[in-house]
Amino acid sequence: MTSESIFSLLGTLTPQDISFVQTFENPVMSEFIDGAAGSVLVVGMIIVVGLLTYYRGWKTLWFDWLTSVDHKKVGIMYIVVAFVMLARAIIEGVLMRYQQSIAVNDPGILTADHFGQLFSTHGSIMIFFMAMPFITGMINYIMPQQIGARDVSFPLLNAISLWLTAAGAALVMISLVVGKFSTGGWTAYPPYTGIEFSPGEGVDYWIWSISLTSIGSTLTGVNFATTIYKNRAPGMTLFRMPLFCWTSLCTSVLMIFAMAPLTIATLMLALDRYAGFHFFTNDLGGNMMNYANLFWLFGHPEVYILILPAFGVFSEVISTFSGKTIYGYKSLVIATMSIAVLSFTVWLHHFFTMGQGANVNAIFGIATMLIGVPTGVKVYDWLLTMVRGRIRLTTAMLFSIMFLVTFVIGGLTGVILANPPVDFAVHNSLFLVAHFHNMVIPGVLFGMIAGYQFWFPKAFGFRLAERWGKASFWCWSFGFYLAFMPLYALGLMGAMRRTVEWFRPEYLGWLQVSFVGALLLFSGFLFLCVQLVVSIRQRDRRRVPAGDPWDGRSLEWSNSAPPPEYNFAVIPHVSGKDAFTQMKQEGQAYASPSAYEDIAVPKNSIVAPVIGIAAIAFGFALVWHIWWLVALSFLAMWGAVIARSFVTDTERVIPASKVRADHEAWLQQVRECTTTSREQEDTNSNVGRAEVLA
Amino acid sequence: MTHKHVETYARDFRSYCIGGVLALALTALAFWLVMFEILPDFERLIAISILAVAQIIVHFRFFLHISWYSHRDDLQLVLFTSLILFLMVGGTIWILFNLHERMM
Amino acid sequence: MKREPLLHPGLNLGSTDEYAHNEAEPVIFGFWVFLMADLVLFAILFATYASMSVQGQADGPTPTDVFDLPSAFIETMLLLASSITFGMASLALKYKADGLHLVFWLGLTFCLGAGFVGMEVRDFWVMTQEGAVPQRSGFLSAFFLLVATHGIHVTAGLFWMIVLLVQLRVLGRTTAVKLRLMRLALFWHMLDIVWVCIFTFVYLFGVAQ
Amino acid sequence: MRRHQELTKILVRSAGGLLLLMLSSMAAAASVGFINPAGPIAEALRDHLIFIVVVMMVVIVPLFIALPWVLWRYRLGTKSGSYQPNWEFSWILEVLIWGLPAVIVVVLGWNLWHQSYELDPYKPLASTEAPLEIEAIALDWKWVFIYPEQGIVSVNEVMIVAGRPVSFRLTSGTVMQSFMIPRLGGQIYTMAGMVTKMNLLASEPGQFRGLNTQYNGMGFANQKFMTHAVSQADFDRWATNMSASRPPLNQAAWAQLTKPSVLAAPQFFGSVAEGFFTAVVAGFTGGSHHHIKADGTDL
Repeated sequence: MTSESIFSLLGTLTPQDISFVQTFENPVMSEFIDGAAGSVLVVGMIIVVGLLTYYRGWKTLWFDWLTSVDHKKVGIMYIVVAFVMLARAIIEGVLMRYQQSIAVNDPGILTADHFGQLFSTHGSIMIFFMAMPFITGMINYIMPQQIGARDVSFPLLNAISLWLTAAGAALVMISLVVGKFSTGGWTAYPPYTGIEFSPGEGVDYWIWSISLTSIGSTLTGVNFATTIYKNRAPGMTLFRMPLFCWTSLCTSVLMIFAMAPLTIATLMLALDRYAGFHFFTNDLGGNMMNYANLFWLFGHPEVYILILPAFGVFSEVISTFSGKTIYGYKSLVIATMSIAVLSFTVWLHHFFTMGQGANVNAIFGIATMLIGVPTGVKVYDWLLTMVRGRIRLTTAMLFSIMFLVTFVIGGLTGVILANPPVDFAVHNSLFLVAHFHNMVIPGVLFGMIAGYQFWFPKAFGFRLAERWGKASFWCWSFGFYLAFMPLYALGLMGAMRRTVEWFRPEYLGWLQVSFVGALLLFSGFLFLCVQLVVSIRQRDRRRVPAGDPWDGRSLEWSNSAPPPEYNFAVIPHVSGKDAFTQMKQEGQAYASPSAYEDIAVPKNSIVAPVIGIAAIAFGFALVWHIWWLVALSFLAMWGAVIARSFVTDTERVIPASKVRADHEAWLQQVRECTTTSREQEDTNSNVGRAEVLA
Repeated sequence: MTHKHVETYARDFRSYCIGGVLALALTALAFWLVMFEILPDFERLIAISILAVAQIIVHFRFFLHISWYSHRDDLQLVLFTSLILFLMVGGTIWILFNLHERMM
Repeated sequence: MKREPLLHPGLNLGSTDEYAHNEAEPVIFGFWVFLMADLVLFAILFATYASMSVQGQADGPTPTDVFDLPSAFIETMLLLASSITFGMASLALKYKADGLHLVFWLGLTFCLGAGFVGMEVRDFWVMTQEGAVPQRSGFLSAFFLLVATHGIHVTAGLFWMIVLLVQLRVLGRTTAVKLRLMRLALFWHMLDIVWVCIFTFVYLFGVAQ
Repeated sequence: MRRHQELTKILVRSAGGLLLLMLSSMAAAASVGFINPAGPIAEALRDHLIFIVVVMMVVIVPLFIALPWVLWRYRLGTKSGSYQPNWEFSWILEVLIWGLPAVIVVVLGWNLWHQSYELDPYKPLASTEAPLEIEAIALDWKWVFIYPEQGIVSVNEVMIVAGRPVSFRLTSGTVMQSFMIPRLGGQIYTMAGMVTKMNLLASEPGQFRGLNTQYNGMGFANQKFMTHAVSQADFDRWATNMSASRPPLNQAAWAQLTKPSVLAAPQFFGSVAEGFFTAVVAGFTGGSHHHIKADGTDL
């Protein structure tokens, strides 16, 4: 066989596409950085494989995690994906800030092409592979427990969604080593991303990784909405649900309706690139303005997909750490729903500058400002929740408070941008970059970190080290202000986003401050890692087996930490808001149930990993035009689904006697636990049994 | 089939028959209007649009059994979807035609 | 007579199979929600087509040039008929204990659906021969994507039907298979609704303008 | 006690740092960008921005005052704050927190509606003088300016008349780009086969940097041009001089320009075929696939 025929088996892939080969052939700084990043990935993988083999972890990994369909494990795996991707994207952010801070009348260390890839992967990862998996994981873990359910409505579908998202993330990671990523930004506007101007594999990587995760998210939305509508415990009416469940519901609805425009837009872009269609091309009747329209038809609701669950987390955290019921529950619910609906009416504000008439711009501008009303209401509801409470400044609470302060600044700049004329002056500038980081870092990331600090003891059975958490908090907060406030100023000074080199000396100081901020943000991330390691090492002292370390208010705190795989030995009956607080006050908490029943839990399944691995192959093969593999992996995916539909033995029954034994043993343990007052919350005397105030 | 089932069967059967007849009639009417150029142009477009909406309602009512008696969740979902579809389709068409007009 | 409470869209099994009837509620609701997401997908394709069919002709063929109304009429009739026969299949699923009725009506539905797909492929072929390929203009790109997406959905429905016919044989009329048939019914009727929009807003509008 | 200190620290540091940054950013930004306007459009944009910020303070300031107070008064272990764990509603507060933002949105919305019409970039500027017509074509990675009345072309430099409105008609010969001269006003996209419009005015003579703000590849950072606002007499002299001394923009020169490249210095052409701009636009809209490719070949 000649080498050519071998390579035709590999489509358009050649040895020169491997990043190390590129580094070797063209040893410049930019390529070294690219090669180093690839090496970190490859070496990291080798170390993980080595450790797994050394500690004989493969079996546990496969049987307890990868094939699991338990919503709690799926949720944790989502968050692991989010953390890994966060690590990469945050480093990319620091690198870009470094480049910009030295590149004033100087080329800096990165080539324009490399810089383009960096902002494209940074944006795509942060939105699709960090924020989305993080919120999905959080909802997965918490929501079913809060509504008193044993699992989501479709556990296997849940695992498949995870694997599709992970497959998308894997494709982005593969692009680090094999070939290049898109330089079209996370929005990938054509015609720049069309085949004429961006030949090669970059945009294809973007298209297929995004498509996979967008399908995964649609399915997730369907799953969550069904769970909340049909799987609530008796007595858990919609208006008794914790706010996190409400925001989860609204997010799911947005996922169901908003992902389709993205799927279609990427499909059309793919047809343009692969088959010569004319959806967004310059000529033959293509219309790139429709891409902007479709992308933001998805993109704006997407912002709320991300931020609403974080709003839910803040509601829970602020209420719990103020030791008080939420103020204006109905008001918050109505505000959440209004935001969800209004988010479908504002997408045009992302392209006020495209040239449409004043009436169109004005109507979308006003709709955008309208969202400010329910959002403002929420901020004040949270403030009023603290009023007449007893506030404890834990890490989760600190993140929530800093969110309130920072978010209103973002809200202010949001209202500024909602005005078409003013938007003309700052659109595409660093002002815009500062604005959306101002919304997404405090709004989404702080929320997710707060949720992580808050629910970690529930998921793993021990508390995180507050000291490191607070260190991390300070880094994130100061880092945020230092990194992004200068960008507001720069935007007003006419500095545009996605610029690899500057020609104005006035910018230099601001860019340097911003770089320092980026370093602080990175240390914030490092401190989170340190916190995790320290806490794991001290886990025996930090255990909270009784499961309620913060005097929690909703049902997830009523079971053990970590919870049994079926969540509730007996499905609770709910008779009001703050269900668990009510139980504790009425002395019903930790009471032995009168009867136990057999519990059926879904069996593990290899279908999800098979689909996930086939999806990676499918995406990779499409990127490199390896048609035989496209066909094969497509058949594998659908084959797995069809084969699965013939399996009848999908459930495992846990006998009532086993449930009784486990549950009674835990109850016994809880009854023996000493209770902890709120003042003692952060000491090792806290074993998860909260003192109940009369 | 028990007596009760006979009754429900008759009703379910009737539902599909009524739906089928209405759908066929509405389709035939729409094609007839266009193929034989009945009505002036603009009125014809309005007429076939109304026929399409009528037929969609027929399908929902008689084939999908969505009606005011449906489970509240299902009906809410259909109505909410209609709202979103209206916003998306209406908005897209409005924006793209406005842009087209201003750029030629 | 009081109405049976409807737990979900589509034909409810009601009193003929209480167990499956109650099992159906969350399962069918989930699928119904998914169908709504699918409808959004079609809506986006329609909106794109609406603008491109007018703005994206690029001096190429116009809708009047390429649409074959009699053929579209036959396709519509086939699909409508298949919806009615699927209704009969649903009735057989609910009321007839023997599998024969069910298999007969499903088989008939399959033939009608296959006929529809066959006609559509033929239409596409004719258009391609006339030079009206999707690469010719934005209008044709949008047309092919919209109509083919519907066609692919119908084809997927046909594959699904085959799988379910095999499952009826291998697994029997279990609750799981029943619920799948009920979901396929929803899918099938929903595609009919999409087709109503296609023949009206693509074919009839295109020719009537 | 430790909690109090921490709390004070958060508030003092964040507020102080924020203020410092905001103030100094305002000060430095005064030199460049639209915050230091050189024409009525940019001035209107800036005033509009300030108006919004001031109005928004009505909802923001109360939060900034109330939040530290609440954190202090209702801290764990305090004796002063009354603890009412079940307090969850008050009609007065409810009306306030819905009403106030609603009123603000009405005020801002009213303003937005009028400003959108007033500052529509397509709207010709009121002036006694007829606007100077300029046709701009975005290429990779340069800007081509055609002066149809004068029949001349400048690349990566644009000459306008101070005090006289300029009416730009814009298109792209390549990917989507966005045209902006920050100190004169807003921006507008340029797209192949389409024409967008923008009306600007420089009040005084001066030099203003212009740029593409929409990422379009390797040369994006370098795609800048200088705007020279000069007197009518200087402009006329310049135009006459150009048409006399510079080569014409012919097919070969155009082919050279459409190749993706970064220009070291501005270029000028003394003449151009009438309707050239329209021809470039039409090259993309027709169905004959007759447009000029990047390599200069005519397909």
